[in-house]
Amino acid sequence: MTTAPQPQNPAVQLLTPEGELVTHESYSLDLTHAQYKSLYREMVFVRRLDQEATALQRQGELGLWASSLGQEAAQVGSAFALEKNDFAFPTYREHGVAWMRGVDPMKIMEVYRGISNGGWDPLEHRCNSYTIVIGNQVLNGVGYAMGCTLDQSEDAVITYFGDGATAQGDVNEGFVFASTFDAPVVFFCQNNQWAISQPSEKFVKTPIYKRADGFGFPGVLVDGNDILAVIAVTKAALDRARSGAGPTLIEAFTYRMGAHTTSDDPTRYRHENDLQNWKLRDPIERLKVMLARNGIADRNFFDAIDIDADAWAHTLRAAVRSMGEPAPESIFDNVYADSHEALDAQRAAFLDYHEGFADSGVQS
Amino acid sequence: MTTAPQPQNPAVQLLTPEGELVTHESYSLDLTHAQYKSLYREMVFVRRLDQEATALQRQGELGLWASSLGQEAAQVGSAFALEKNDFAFPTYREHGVAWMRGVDPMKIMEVYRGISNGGWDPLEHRCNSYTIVIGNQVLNGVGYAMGCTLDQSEDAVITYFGDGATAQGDVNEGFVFASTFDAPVVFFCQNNQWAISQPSEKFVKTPIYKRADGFGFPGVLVDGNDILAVIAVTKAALDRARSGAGPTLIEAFTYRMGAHTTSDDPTRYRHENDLQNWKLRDPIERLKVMLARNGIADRNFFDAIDIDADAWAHTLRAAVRSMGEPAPESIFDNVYADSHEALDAQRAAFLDYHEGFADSGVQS
Amino acid sequence: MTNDLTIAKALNQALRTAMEEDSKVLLFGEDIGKLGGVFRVTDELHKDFGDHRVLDSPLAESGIVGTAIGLAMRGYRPVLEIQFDGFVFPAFDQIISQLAKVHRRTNGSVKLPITIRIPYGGGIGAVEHHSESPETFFTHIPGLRVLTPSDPQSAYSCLLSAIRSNDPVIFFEPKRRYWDKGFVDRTESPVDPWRARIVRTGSDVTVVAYGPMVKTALQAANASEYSLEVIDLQSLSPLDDRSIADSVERTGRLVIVHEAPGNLGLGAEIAARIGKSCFYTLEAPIERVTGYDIPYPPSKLEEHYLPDHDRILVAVDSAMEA
Amino acid sequence: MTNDLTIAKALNQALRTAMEEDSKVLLFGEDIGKLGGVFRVTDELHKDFGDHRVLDSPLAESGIVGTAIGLAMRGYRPVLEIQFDGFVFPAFDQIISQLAKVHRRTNGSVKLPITIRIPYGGGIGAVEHHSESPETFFTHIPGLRVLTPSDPQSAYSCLLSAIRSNDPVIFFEPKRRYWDKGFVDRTESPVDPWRARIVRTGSDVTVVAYGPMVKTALQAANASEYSLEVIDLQSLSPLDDRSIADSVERTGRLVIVHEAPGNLGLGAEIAARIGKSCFYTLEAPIERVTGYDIPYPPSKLEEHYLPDHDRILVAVDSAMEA
Ligand SMILES: Cc1ncc(C[n+]2csc(CCOP(=O)(O)OP(=O)(O)O)c2C)c(N)n1
Ligand SMILES: Cc1ncc(C[n+]2csc(CCOP(=O)(O)OP(=O)(O)O)c2C)c(N)n1
Ligand SMILES: [Mg+2]
Ligand SMILES: [Mg+2]
Repeated sequence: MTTAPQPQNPAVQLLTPEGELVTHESYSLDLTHAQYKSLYREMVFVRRLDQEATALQRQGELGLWASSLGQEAAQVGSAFALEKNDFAFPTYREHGVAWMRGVDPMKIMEVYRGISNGGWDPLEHRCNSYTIVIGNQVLNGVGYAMGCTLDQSEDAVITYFGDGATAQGDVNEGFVFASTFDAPVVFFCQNNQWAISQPSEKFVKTPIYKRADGFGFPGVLVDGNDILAVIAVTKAALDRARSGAGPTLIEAFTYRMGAHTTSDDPTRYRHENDLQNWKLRDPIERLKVMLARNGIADRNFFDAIDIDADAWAHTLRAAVRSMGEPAPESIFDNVYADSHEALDAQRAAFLDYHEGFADSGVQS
Repeated sequence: MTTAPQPQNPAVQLLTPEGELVTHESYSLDLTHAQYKSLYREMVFVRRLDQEATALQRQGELGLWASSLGQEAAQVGSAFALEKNDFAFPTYREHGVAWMRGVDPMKIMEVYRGISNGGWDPLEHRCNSYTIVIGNQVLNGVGYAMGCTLDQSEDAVITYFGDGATAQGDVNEGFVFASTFDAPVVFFCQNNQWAISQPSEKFVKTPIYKRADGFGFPGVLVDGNDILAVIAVTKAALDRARSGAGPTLIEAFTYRMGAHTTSDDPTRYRHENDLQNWKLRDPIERLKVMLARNGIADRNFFDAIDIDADAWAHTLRAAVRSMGEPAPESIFDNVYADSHEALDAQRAAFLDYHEGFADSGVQS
Repeated sequence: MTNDLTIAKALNQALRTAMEEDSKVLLFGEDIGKLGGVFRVTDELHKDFGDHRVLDSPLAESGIVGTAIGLAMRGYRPVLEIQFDGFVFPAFDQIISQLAKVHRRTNGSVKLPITIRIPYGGGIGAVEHHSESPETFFTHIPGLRVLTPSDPQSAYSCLLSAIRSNDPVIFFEPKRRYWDKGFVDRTESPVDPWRARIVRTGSDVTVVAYGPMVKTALQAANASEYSLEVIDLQSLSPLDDRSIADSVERTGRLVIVHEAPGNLGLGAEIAARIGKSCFYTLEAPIERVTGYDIPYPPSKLEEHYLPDHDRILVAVDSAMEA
Repeated sequence: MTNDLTIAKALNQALRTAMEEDSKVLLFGEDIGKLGGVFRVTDELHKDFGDHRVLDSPLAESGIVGTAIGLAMRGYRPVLEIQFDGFVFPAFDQIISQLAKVHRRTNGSVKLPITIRIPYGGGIGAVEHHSESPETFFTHIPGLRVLTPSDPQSAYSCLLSAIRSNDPVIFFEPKRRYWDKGFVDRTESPVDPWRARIVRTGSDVTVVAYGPMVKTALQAANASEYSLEVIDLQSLSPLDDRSIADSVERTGRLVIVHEAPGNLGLGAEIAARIGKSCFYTLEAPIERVTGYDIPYPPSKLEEHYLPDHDRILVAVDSAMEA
């Protein structure tokens, strides 16, 4: 096992791990104090959401949870850069993105509780359902972006995937289609160093962002734990997309601080040391130091947010615990959009069958 | 429609279209006169094979033919670079490769006549069956190469594909697996400018050989109509592979001078002009001029080869025309390697059924 | 308005009609533009509707289906062409994991009105992977609909219905019948694509076929000494087994015909359903006349693989003699 | 030598045995090395056999199967792990176009002794794509064999046979039974994986099941007022219908159970074959107890989708009352 790898080429950075603001030759970001503060708040809430969900899973309230711990800056920052009408295509781990798109966290909980496979309405939030089959959403996102072009709209798309996913055919086909059609899409790869038990350097022999070049569009490496750099780089890529210049691949270098999911046992494959190194690069801590150092926020502000988050988490927990369950026969709903006699008949037989048990008092 | 595109970056060249030998800073080739002459001969025969097959298809003797016209240098040259124990994974168009691997052309004819789906024994010739599903053979070739590494042998692999194929997931996954395992494989892409009706510049926004970089291995552009450069570049890549340094992507810039296949009608999508331009870059003519200019071969030599090729083609034609047909019940052969009662029963029923018709005198 | 059209032309007309009636309909696939597709089913459409309605795709089937899903999310109705039956498999993952499941996953919010046209079946003397009958793979997937026409009229009506459907439809075109001609009524829809139709009435044996085998079944019916009722399924999913059962209630005998391998071919499902629903009226075991359980053979041998009218007649005789 | 092992451990032992007896056997898949696979079926094997025998693969299933084909051409016997049932589909093209066809295409020159292990089926409360029963897709493909064990003994014997087979084998592991324990005889092979086996004798109704449903069928048999004969298929392809028919000749009644959707599920093929071969002895319509024709539901609802012993009992009653 190795020590935490560093990006080989300098990643775009506007905020150092020590919380210092630095300048970059190509990227800059001008936010109001209110915006800085709100970014901090969003990240704290996203982390709290993650903690709460992890706890709920342990208590048996969720079937599974995929933690976003450590990736808050990459997720909140990239989603912050989106316009309202842009469309996001997340994986199963982008809770920070769903949050920023206004998805009710209860809807995310539904998915991991096993009540729904989708939760929210993707069209309402302009945020696709979580996609579990690695890489699928990349092509779906590119197609949506091609539609934006056909519509001559200024909408753009961001599609997320992990370092492991870069091996999948679909992701690379996504690059080809986007390049061919100059689709307004930003490929946002969170290189969190792990694909379950596989360290990314094992399968990725060259920095991921360099993949873009050979497909005919630019790639950028960004410090994924620096929310300001993430925003700046993503905004620039979205602008480029909107202008008709085509896709950009962003590699956000970050770290999966938790297990792959609550089913995973990372002690089998990684050293505790790695994690410790990365704790020093914590994305939330970094922004907090910057806010404090520059007098943008003080202890009261931070404390108040913690209290808010606690209260909110408390409500969430209670709500999850008392979540209702859909009716059994709802399994037949929405399989088809148009009417479907055969399935209606199956539903009717299903209801009859359960009716029968109810009548006879037999437990089904 | 555009005029014939040129490779944007200078391609490796050792022999100009005008038949002049030139030097290259990184690549050189030292062949005997006998070898030069034999290369010429091979190319002439491969072209004759192609012509003959095209004619046979028109006469209804073959079901289909995919012409290799214009790609002789890329195919013969790259295959010439192989050691006996290396393994080639062709597409459906690499007649020059099959030829160089010692495959009996009658076996190729079997495939396009519809008598067999494979023809020859891949293990005997160390040349895989033609692969029709675009991209599949790239992964198969990479796997074979991984096996060479596991065996600690010095064998290497070459796997062929077209410019169109670079869009397929399998091809890109092949890059990933080869890079991960430092597989001794050469990716040999014949950019013949067309994928059926699609000009390659439409889907390939950046030269193909540049794709390699982002997967962590080198890419080289070679003048695919210059057999000497093709040999030099391929040999270097194979040596590199053998040494354990991993894969190389070679883009051989060439031109599909014929139709996609005999079923295709290129007048629907390309100008006659393009073709004329490329005729000036004919790979065989080029070597011929070199041989003549340098006094390596004279008219007698060229004429003798033409006569040989004519005679050979004549035999081939006759042989194809009198090719036998496999027994109907052979359709059940080799579906499984181990015994399979259920299929044996189907074969028996099939034979009974036809027996029945034979008895009753009914034509089946 | 009626016309004497080939199946290929009827399909072309259906595409044109669909594109005229809904500007969101667009065509996407390999070589469908200038070339008009390898079977010319999209002939002239690129010229008439332009680059924004008829898009040549890169050579990647997962990419075609995967991006079409995104296009549909954006409000388009993509009609895709897969060049040959054997080339749909790279897209299988997008079809089963996304295309078939998105509407259910999103509780009905996202509709994917995508039609995937696939020329299928053998009999044209082609090389490997160009003669497959992969309908089982799609018929078994909940969330998809599967249609296949057998003549120009059903081609026209079925394709229009497929495109108008709000569900994803896998549309299998019987490629060896592309050049068969017939009348097409385009003013109304005389054919309900979702129902099996009796294309010849008879009283002794019900013969169920679909796609390219309908013509073969009709040939058998013409040649048989018995009175055969021939049913053209049209829709493979949902399967209109009630129409089959109605017929079998009358004839008492059933022969099912398809090109795909028998093992878990569509005939299995039909036999299972009718075996149950007509248990008390069936007078003979249900016969299946299908491809063998082998990879599609090289073309010189394909006639030995493909069901022909002789094999149907033998099955009919078995059913009558049982 | 017998042992009380879980199915997961029996599989692990079979892998170890196969690797010990043939140095060409190697394991390839996602997270199968240090992690030992997400279900720990390859636990300890990386440690004991090293990097050259147990290879972690990049995250790409087409790549896994596609490169395994090349490895097999080079003389290896790859045993692949697909992490979950729902993730085999990216590899579908390599499986159907190459894996299943190469031996036939090369006239027997190239053998592909590849085993693809796939944990399958529901009942473990998982998220989407982790509970699929995709056996139809593979059983319909000529050139493949398909095995699925139901208990530790059949797990051990079937997996060893799969690896020793010279044909490609799709090996479905009933994931929700991974932790069931039982005796395993490893000195000889007391089970012939290619034959269906009667796991409980009975005289009233034959119940056919496989994989995870065998246990459910046995539960039903214990609870039923009738005498049920329970058959465990083990091999889905080839299908040992003769053993089923023998049983049905005695019982006159058949109930088939599987998790996959009913429409073109394996039950269709079994019903079609037995409906024909036992036409004159069947005393009741053949019943199928299967998943519904819907995408696998979210886990909180999966109990309503999965066949349970009550549903089997109801089907048995129908068969008895017919
Ligand atoms: C096609 C497919 N194969 C396998 C899996 C199982 N799986 C789920 S997540 C994962 C690792 C993904 O790694 P990465 O892309 O880096 O994303 P991360 O989990 O780190 O966010 C794997 C192998 C899957 N979901 N889909
Ligand atoms: C998966 C798949 N899709 C489609 C086809 C149909 N097809 C055969 S050749 C071809 C074009 C291939 O172009 P390219 O890769 O450039 O090779 P070339 O024919 O020029 O040698 C297409 C689309 C196929 N064989 N396989
Ligand atoms: Mg990762
Ligand atoms: Mg080409």
